[in-house]
Amino acid sequence: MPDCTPFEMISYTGSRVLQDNKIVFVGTGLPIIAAMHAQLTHAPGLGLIFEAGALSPILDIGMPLSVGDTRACRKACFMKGLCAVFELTQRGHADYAFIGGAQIDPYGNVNSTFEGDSYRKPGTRFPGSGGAGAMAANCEKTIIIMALEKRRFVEKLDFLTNVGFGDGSPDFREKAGVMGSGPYRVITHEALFGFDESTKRMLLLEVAPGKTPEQIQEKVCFKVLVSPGLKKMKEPTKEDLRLLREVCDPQGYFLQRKIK
Amino acid sequence: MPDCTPFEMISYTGSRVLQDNKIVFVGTGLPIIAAMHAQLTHAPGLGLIFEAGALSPILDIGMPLSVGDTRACRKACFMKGLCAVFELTQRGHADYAFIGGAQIDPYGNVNSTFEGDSYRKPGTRFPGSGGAGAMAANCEKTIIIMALEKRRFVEKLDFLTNVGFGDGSPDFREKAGVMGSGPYRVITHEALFGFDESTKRMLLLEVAPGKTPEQIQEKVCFKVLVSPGLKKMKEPTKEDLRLLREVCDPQGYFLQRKIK
Amino acid sequence: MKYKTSSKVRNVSRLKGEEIRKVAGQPFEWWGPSPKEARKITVNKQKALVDKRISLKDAVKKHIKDGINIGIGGFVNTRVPVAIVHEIIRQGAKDLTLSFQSNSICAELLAGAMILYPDHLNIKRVELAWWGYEVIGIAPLLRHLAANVMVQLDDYTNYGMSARFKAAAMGLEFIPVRDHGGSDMEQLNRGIMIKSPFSDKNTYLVPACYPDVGLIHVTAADIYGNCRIFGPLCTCPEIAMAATCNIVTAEQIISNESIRTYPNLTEIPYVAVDALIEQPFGAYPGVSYGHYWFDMEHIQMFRNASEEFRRSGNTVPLKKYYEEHIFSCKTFNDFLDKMPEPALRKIKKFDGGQPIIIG
Amino acid sequence: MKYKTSSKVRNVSRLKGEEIRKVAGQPFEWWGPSPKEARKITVNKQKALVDKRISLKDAVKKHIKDGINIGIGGFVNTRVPVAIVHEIIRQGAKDLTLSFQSNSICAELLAGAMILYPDHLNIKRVELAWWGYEVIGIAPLLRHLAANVMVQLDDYTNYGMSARFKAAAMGLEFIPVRDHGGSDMEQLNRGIMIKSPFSDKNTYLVPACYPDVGLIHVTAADIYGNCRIFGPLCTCPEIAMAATCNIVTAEQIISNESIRTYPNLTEIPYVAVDALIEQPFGAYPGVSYGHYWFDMEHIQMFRNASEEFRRSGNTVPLKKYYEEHIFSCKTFNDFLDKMPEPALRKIKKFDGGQPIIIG
Repeated sequence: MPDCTPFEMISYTGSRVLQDNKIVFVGTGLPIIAAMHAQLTHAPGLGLIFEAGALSPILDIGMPLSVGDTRACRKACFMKGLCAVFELTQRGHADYAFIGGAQIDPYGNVNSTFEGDSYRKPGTRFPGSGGAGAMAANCEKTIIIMALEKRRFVEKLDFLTNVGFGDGSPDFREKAGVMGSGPYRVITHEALFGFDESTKRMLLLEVAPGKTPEQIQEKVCFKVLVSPGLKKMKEPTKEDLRLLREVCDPQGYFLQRKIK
Repeated sequence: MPDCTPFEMISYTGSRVLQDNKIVFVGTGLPIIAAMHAQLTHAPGLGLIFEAGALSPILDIGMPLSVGDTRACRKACFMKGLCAVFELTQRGHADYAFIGGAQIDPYGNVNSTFEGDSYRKPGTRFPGSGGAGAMAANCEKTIIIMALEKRRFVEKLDFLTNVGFGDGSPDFREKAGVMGSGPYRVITHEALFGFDESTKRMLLLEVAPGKTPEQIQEKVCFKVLVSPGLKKMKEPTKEDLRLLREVCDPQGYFLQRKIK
Repeated sequence: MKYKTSSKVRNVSRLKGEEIRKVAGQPFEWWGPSPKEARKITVNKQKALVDKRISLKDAVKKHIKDGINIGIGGFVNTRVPVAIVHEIIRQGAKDLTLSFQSNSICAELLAGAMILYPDHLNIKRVELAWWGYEVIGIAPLLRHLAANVMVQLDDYTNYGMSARFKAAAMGLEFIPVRDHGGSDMEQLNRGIMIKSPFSDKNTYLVPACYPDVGLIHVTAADIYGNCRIFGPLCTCPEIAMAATCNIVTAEQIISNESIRTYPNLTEIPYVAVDALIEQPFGAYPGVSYGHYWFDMEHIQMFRNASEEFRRSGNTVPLKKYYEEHIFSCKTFNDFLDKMPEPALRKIKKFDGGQPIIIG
Repeated sequence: MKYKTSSKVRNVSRLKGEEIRKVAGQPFEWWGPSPKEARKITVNKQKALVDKRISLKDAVKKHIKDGINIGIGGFVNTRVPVAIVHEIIRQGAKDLTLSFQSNSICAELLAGAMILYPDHLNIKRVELAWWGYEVIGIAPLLRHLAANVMVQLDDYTNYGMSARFKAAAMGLEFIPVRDHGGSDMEQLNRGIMIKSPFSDKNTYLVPACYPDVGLIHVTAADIYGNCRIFGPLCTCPEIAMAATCNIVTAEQIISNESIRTYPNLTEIPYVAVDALIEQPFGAYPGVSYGHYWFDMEHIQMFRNASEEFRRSGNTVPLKKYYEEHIFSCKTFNDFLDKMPEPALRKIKKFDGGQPIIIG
């Protein structure tokens, strides 16, 4: 395996998760890189939605640095505004949501609002839900990218910003009035998680080469379920890394950042 | 007074009622003619809305024969669809609704759905509400054009399609959830009506030259209130008739029709 | 349910109480896919950019089934999907529900087919705002169907029907509107008056309308179904997003490169389009902005045949219209070939030449 | 009221019950004009086509008052109304409510002005979905305001805020959405969960958001205020129709003849526009599709000064930014004149040259 950075591993794994001929609603950064890589390799028919208003652009003048950026609309098929693309999503046209966040709980709920004890007087205020809340609610499947750290994989969120399976009860999402089927994958550089169908709790599907489920559990506050068919995470080939480094993010805006 | 047809009188009166620098939501036929005449004379700043989607077109290739017709969009300032223009109306941008109908009652409610005893088995089915229901609800003031005939000016409608003052109670429109202030004028070739502020009943404001309130009452099933300041209807000048006949409706599609 | 909240409209008109109760006593029912079903159909579709072109014959064969709700695009005579309606009449379909705001020729053509060939094509119910010909006159066949209780009608305003399609385009169950309240439509149609939880004020909600199949005619489209519409959009973008499947005819096919040069001009995205047919004059005898005006004489000719049937019961002229203009034509182009060339030249000229962007 | 109907979200997170009850105990309140007031203001306006051009200074003097709700157009760095925000900061305003979906530089500029010159400009509350710089980092001044409880925040999703403006643009009190439910936003923001009267299913309603004044930057407009927008529309058309008054800057003024040649391209009609300013680079250092990309270095420079303040309390670099780039400039052009020419050339080039129609 060629050396790859944690964010390269995440992007590559994100790419693997995306099927061809589907539509993915992407946020800035790694989701865009993952989607670009997928388009360049196994999913040439993958369509993108950017929340400022573009459907299925061709990213031929470089990676967008903002979901509202001119590059994100480049040669789109359809371009209106936020209402149009989120309504496409409510109507069932977005197969995948690709979101990040500050904390995640065992049920795939995500916090991106604040850390601390009080909404009114937050310890650390984050940017807020942004598009993620609507994406997690109404794209058909939610993919969450998160650095694998104990402070992020928590038993209970400080604030539930973006809905997953809630408390895990089978009718939680229906009672919430949301349409998508919910969390699908959680991608970290050392582990790929899915969700257990009956308990709706996070389920370890793959670990990075050289890592054990126990090592993953150490970085997670809640009890991690392990899939009976646990696999090794596939690593990017040299060509994959070339695409990520030279085509997707040549400036290294996202791929060259460090995990704390 | 030069000879004028009933529909010329109605169009001219409709034109008189429209103030400059307002916006009128027009239906096919006489409302368009009245608005065109107003633009050509005392109200050059009058804007038009056509329900298929056009705001403030310039009708320089002839009178539209349909509100969705290319002529009705001619050189518009803004053109989307029905939702856009009706929402302009709900939001308060349309000063006048200009509607017709088959029956009207003393409170300015209008029937354009059916005549007879049963909705499910109508004697005569009419086209339906069309745009009129939304216009009467949400344009600020409703102007109604109606041939002055006893079968049309009725005590009770067979069906209340387009809301006026309902049963005349002061909060009827508020309880109905509609936004406009309601019926403003009823225009016939022999009489111009307004509405009494306290009772919300139709009030005779003007009669055609040579006519008396009694003659008007004979053509109306319900008791007509007469304004203390009753006036004579102004008649079109030669120039007004030239505009109506040569510019607005040179083919006589509407102006040359006969009242039964 | 209907009367939990209402305006004060009861007894303002002569509408009979028992008729209201009869309707209101029925539980609410979707007249097409429910919001949940509609979403599921969409979710399960392939989302790829693929060539959607198909013959109109095959498109209708594939998508028009008995019992479906058909959403008719356009408005009165404007960009009405006449070519698709001809093909539906040729192939036949039963127990249809029609949904539209205002329509003339398409609705009357379907009604006439039902009257003449009831075993081949029939309409069960219509959710609508308006059915007529504007300047040309009332719709004789609607009048016949209504008087003879041959279809169930559900009445809204033009905005109400547009808002219902819009609610479906947004993936919702309902949307609030500021009309219908205080009219007898409030008492009869499937909308519901509630108290706003924000102000406690009466607020009318109309249910979303999700057609099974939308019929849309557009100015131009690329082969994937990205559609441009110039002139009034009517409620076409909303109907297309509302329907679980769309058959689209386009005056002309343009390149995907052109679409991608001006993505802001796309009014219906490719994801909504299932079948695409290049069909010049596809709205004829209706109007298509930038291409042609409507052919009033042709519409009058059909309407006269319809009116004669309504007045006298004589089906001969009406039948002649269907035989000559629909059943004896294999395609819509065969029908167009029968139209006198000067008539088509004239309506092209009457368009007025406001430019459209199709490069 | 809040708990008549709800999802099962209670106690999923650590959010404290007393905090929820505190918020839920407050009756619903409009944070700007009510729907009825907003309509009344619109009804009473003159609707004529008049030349709306005015200096930015006069526009702000006329329309920006203490205590109003300001709706900020654009999205993050895209077509953000920076020129208007500079002028508001120069003139000052108190007790503002800000409403937007996602913003970066405009929100931070106003926050910084409040921190440095609280008697001159201050923000009481913000209804929002997101406040940050995306790739450039978090928003230091938001973090400072929040940690020090200097503003009240009301959180929605980007769709939620967009839908709130859309509801207002439609003249409604509320609109149903398919998000917020099942999140803690459901427990805290001013939306309300109801049971759909059509299906009995839980449905979240968000209240309309009617700003007193909308701040919008567009691609082009005619002198009457008919606006074209190319690239992402963001929520600009909805905000403009929602607000009772709009100040619009346009990259360029185009002829009314051009507007009337392609009326389909008008995204905001003249009736919504009260003050119009031709202001090239009016969104700088943000991006305006077809004209320029964003100037990351300039944004970083301002953010660095903000971050230094947040970390150390040192106001010197931040103050220097305001003095040099805002207060010592009489107009936005004075500010632009201070920008290095190569920087502007570079961002023009980075736009990529997707064409816009301004002829």
